[in-house]
Amino acid sequence: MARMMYREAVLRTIFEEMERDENVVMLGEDIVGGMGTAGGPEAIGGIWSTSTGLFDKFGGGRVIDTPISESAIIGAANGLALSGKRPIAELMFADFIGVSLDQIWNQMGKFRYMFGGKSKCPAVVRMAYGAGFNAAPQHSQSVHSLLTSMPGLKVVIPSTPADVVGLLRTAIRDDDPVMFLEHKALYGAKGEVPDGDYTIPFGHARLSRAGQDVTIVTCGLMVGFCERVADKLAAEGIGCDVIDLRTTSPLDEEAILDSVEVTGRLIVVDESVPRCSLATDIISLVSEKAFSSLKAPPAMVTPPHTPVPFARELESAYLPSTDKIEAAVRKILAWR
Amino acid sequence: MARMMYREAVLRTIFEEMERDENVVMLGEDIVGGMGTAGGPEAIGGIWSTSTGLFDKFGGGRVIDTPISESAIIGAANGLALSGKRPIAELMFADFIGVSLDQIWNQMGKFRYMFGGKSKCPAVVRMAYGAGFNAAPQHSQSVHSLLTSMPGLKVVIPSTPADVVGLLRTAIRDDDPVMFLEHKALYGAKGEVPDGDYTIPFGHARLSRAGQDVTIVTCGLMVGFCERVADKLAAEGIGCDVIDLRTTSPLDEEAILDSVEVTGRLIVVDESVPRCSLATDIISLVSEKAFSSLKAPPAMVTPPHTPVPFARELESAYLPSTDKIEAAVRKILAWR
Amino acid sequence: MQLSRDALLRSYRQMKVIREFEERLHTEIMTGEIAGFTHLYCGQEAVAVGVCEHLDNVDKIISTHRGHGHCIAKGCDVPTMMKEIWGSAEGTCKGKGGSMHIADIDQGMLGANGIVGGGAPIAVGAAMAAKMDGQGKVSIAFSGDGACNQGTTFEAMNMAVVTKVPAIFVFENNHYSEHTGVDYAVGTSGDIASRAEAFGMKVWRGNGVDFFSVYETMREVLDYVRAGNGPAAVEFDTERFFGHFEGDPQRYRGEGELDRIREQRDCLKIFREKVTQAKLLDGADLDAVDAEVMSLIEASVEGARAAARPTAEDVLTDVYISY
Amino acid sequence: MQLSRDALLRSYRQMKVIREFEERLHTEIMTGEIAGFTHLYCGQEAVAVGVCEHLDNVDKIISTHRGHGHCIAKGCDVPTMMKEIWGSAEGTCKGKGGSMHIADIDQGMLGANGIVGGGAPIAVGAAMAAKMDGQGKVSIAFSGDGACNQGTTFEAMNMAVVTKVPAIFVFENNHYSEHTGVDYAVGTSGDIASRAEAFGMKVWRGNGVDFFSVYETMREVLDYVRAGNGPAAVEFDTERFFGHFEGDPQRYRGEGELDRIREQRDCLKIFREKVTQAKLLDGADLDAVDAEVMSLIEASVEGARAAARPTAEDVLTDVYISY
Ligand SMILES: Cc1ncc(C[n+]2csc(CCOP(=O)(O)OP(=O)(O)O)c2C)c(N)n1
Ligand SMILES: Cc1ncc(C[n+]2csc(CCOP(=O)(O)OP(=O)(O)O)c2C)c(N)n1
Ligand SMILES: [Mg+2]
Ligand SMILES: [Mg+2]
Repeated sequence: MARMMYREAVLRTIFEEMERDENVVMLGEDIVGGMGTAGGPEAIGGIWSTSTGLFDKFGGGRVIDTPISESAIIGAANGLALSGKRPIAELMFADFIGVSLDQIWNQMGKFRYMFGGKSKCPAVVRMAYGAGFNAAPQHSQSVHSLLTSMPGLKVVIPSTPADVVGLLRTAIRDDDPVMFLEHKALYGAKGEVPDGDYTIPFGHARLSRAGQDVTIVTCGLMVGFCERVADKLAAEGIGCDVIDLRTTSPLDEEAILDSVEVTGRLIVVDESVPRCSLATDIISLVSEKAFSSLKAPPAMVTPPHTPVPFARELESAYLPSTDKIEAAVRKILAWR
Repeated sequence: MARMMYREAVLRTIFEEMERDENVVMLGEDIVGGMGTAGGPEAIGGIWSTSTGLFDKFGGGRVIDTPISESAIIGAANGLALSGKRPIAELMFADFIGVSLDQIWNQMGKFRYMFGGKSKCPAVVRMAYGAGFNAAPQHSQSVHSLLTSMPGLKVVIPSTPADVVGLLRTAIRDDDPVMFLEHKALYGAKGEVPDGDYTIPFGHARLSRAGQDVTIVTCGLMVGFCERVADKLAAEGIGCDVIDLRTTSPLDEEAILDSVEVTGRLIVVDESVPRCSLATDIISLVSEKAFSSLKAPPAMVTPPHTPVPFARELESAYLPSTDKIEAAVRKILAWR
Repeated sequence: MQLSRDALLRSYRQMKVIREFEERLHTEIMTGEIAGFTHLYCGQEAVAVGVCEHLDNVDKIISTHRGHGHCIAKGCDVPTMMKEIWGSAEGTCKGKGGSMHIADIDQGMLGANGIVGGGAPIAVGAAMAAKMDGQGKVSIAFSGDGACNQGTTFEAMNMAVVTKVPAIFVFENNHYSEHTGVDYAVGTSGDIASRAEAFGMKVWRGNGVDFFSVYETMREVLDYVRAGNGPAAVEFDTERFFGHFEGDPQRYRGEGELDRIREQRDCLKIFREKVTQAKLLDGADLDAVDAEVMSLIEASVEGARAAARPTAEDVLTDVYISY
Repeated sequence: MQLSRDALLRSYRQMKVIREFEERLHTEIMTGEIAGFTHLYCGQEAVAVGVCEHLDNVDKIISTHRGHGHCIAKGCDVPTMMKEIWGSAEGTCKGKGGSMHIADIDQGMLGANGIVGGGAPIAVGAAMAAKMDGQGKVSIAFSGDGACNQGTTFEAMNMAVVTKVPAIFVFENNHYSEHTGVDYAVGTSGDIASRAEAFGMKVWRGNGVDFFSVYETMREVLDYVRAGNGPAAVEFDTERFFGHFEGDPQRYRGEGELDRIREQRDCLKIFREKVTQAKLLDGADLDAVDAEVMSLIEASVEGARAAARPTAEDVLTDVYISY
């Protein structure tokens, strides 16, 4: 076990996988930093410090700094993947799926199917998502609902450094395209990371708190929020299952349904906007498949259906908070 | 009343609105057809025949044929709208939101909010959506779940020629950006269209069949499928409410909840893929807000979570069908 | 450099296979048996074959919505392609992709592509892979005169120049994107090559209805790119004999244009004339190829008609699905 | 053409306002009072002002993530901008947009924009509107040397050429996109103008740290574009005095680079030298402007600190929301 930050877990895993498999290659904007400047390559690593040192170690052939051309970045990842490489493309902000969506949605996600299963596309697209930095409407979004809605993509959202390691390793070794969402506000979070060739299979949620009264399904930054609420309520004798989905595609339906069978109460806590979202997805799943277990209407705690506002007061009012989560738990317990 | 095809309803409404308001302008690929050729402008109208004759009538200043550059098309619509015009941009296929999403999602949909309400963006983006033509994975998608999930966009899906007229007129006159989804398989459908300045407000669903036993919520091409099932079952004494949403954003929550209060049973029939979708959105809404009314688990009839396959057998197995809808109704009635 | 007799025969045969494949599809589509949107490559055969005759399996190409010619030229199996177009479970993509999505990764054919401009960025990635492997492989993006206006194509050209990878952008200028003329849609009065050149690449131009022009131009291009000089672009002036898609009334064509191009700009005729006049091959050689090709196509169609159809269960395979 | 004394004073003042606005933000940001990502325009003032001094409200501009300079030059209210950056409910965007999204449609300022390359297509639309109105209005997209590689920028240039609209693409080459050098990222060894030219536009180049170079260049450009000749592009060579965003350690800079550019490439110094040497204005005139500007900035900051904060309910306004 080693203690490290979430961002270090990203960097170390990429480093180890690049050492292990020479087909692993990385590309993105400023991931080297300093190309074509007096300071030279690595003058500044990636802006999230998740690629520092990779260029020096593996060279420009495998650590490719690109112009600002997100469609070409993801497109190039596609071409690399179809040519037997294992590209890790970085979108500096998840919001930039806007300028590259075709290569994600209509190419990457569809190759295997539309080519009749005769090709694989082992590409990882890493992206920094989420609010909390007052980065305003175009740099703060949570895009996992969008990406989960697209067939052919796997969607991974680690909430701890250990999960970064285990899930990113699985992502890099997976033969399907994987969207790997790293929350900006978690990069500095610290935690223990298992040693060795640690991997976490996709589709296996993590029960981060156990209780009998309410099932809270969540992912990413929101996991910590839910844990705090669960811990507080536990002291009062209210037990919450907190399910950290880890991957939203594939989805661990069993973990969710099993928990709701016991608790009869479901709250989904998620940072993406509510309409046609992960929250509705989980509520719909449970309503369909665990209807008889439900003792109260399922509920969600999400931002409102608006862009992410800039000002501190607005952004914090926008985001789910421990207060709102706690209120939702109390409300669902008080139902009828 | 006049009888006309869905495509004629599109063309006629654009024509009338362009006549009525000189700020209305249209742009898109091949909407004139023949630019720079021996045949000359209008040699071929738009490929869906929804813009034929507009260039001759209104000239190249207001009917702008563009290169194949979808981002620039939507971007230009944005610039026109911010400059006081009322652009109608055409994406030849809805799937091309992939190459233009940023201008839809991060620009158009966010201006009003991120500029603090001090701007408006009266742009309409028309697009041909849906399967049924064996147009394969990149030319057959239903994108309304995606678009509905994006704050700031209004999403409109007419199912009849009359609704095309009423909703498109409202869309063109609306000061917010409107995504206007026309189903390819409906272009040839005929129906009566009210005369005069006929408009339909957004957020008002249409009850196309009334019954007491099951609520079927649907939109677009699927409306006709559901009506056929409802008619068949009515003969057996099974009554279905068929709710044609018309607009998915805004959503007529009241119409849905009122119906479910009576029937206690909900089926969503939709052509978009199921994860984080319109179907989960409606099921989640009803589960949260009409929990006590529900007599059986809500259900959905959608395609599987895969790309749209090409071959005839595959595409028809993929799509919701009257058989599958009927089976879902019988199943929900037989529950418990 | 003089092409061998074998090479000449092979090249002619490839062009002829494409031609007859397309002519036959044109007829078959009218019967309604074939589903979907089909874009025929007929008229442009010299480009696909003149390019791909220089390549082997480790070189990659990526194509467009008008992909049959590139697929055949790059070695996709013709009867299996026909099955795909017929939507058979035995087709190249098991009936899931159809005409616009035929791919054969083992042959280095990274797919036809329904998104105009979708291919060029992917080709850059394949070129990055080729550069990593360091064996002189190349990657080629075929794009049309319409696709050259798509942002993705521009981004790809700049990125190829910046990363100095062995990517080749082959622009097939057939003068139309759907129903719009190239002079209208390409702001440089239809000149694609000089715009590509301004991205910092060496460019070539060739006659895209003359196999020998394409072939010799591509020899230079490939020598240059395989030698590690970075990317290049080529514009070939060519002709499409049919409509944009099957069903297109083609009212944008000039008076007599279709007759004229069939008469004067038919790459097969031009090839036949050149090789027979130069006495490299005689008419009988070519006639024999023609006959063999006709029976290949006939057999392919028969095979496609008889081939297994996909079933409902096949919808759910070849993709991860959750619910 | 000689600028009037008033025009000179106004231009100097505009540049000075931008400069002091940014210098002050740089200090304030370090205290932690201002939230979010802020990109300072300091060093590039001659471009924004040299361009916008030619425009009036009916002309449109669209900006980038580095937008304060363009906003001020185009007439946005400075105290209100400061409030926006402070996240106040009284700010230009009611605190919803912040630094990267300041807009004032009435002033023809279509917004700063957080998406690199997001602006150019929008400017083409505004230019289409200008053309429809037929009054010689123009629309200007400011883009950086990084943004010039984005597909959207290329598409916009081609579309402007094709539709022959009065769009002007102003490229501010400050040599860096974030931490990457322009020579690396722009495949034409950093030459942006010639690539734009190859799209079929007339192009100009100017010295982006000399107000007079910018102003005179833009006079020509605007004469050309307002006369209905279609779009144009201009590249200005300029300097950014601070990091990419606040907090950037700038290790990519050369030894002494920051000192050198402050010393030799400061548009305010250059302006002062030129006008005093030419005896168009004297030092005291400029000092008076400086003093007035300092108090404007001081008052703006005080106003921003004291201004009303937004409340939770404000999250739900200015957008249609369903649930
Ligand atoms: C992104 C996108 N936009 C539009 C289309 C519709 N479309 C298909 S082919 C085509 C014209 C392409 O012209 P060109 O690149 O010259 O190729 P050609 O058809 O001449 O082979 C268009 C507009 C598409 N498939 N994808
Ligand atoms: C689509 C997109 N990609 C990347 C970014 C992140 N980013 C913000 S500014 C910037 C560099 C822009 O460089 P340039 O265009 O030269 O403008 P400058 O910062 O020099 O003013 C980058 C990469 C972004 N905001 N949007
Ligand atoms: Mg063409
Ligand atoms: Mg720059």
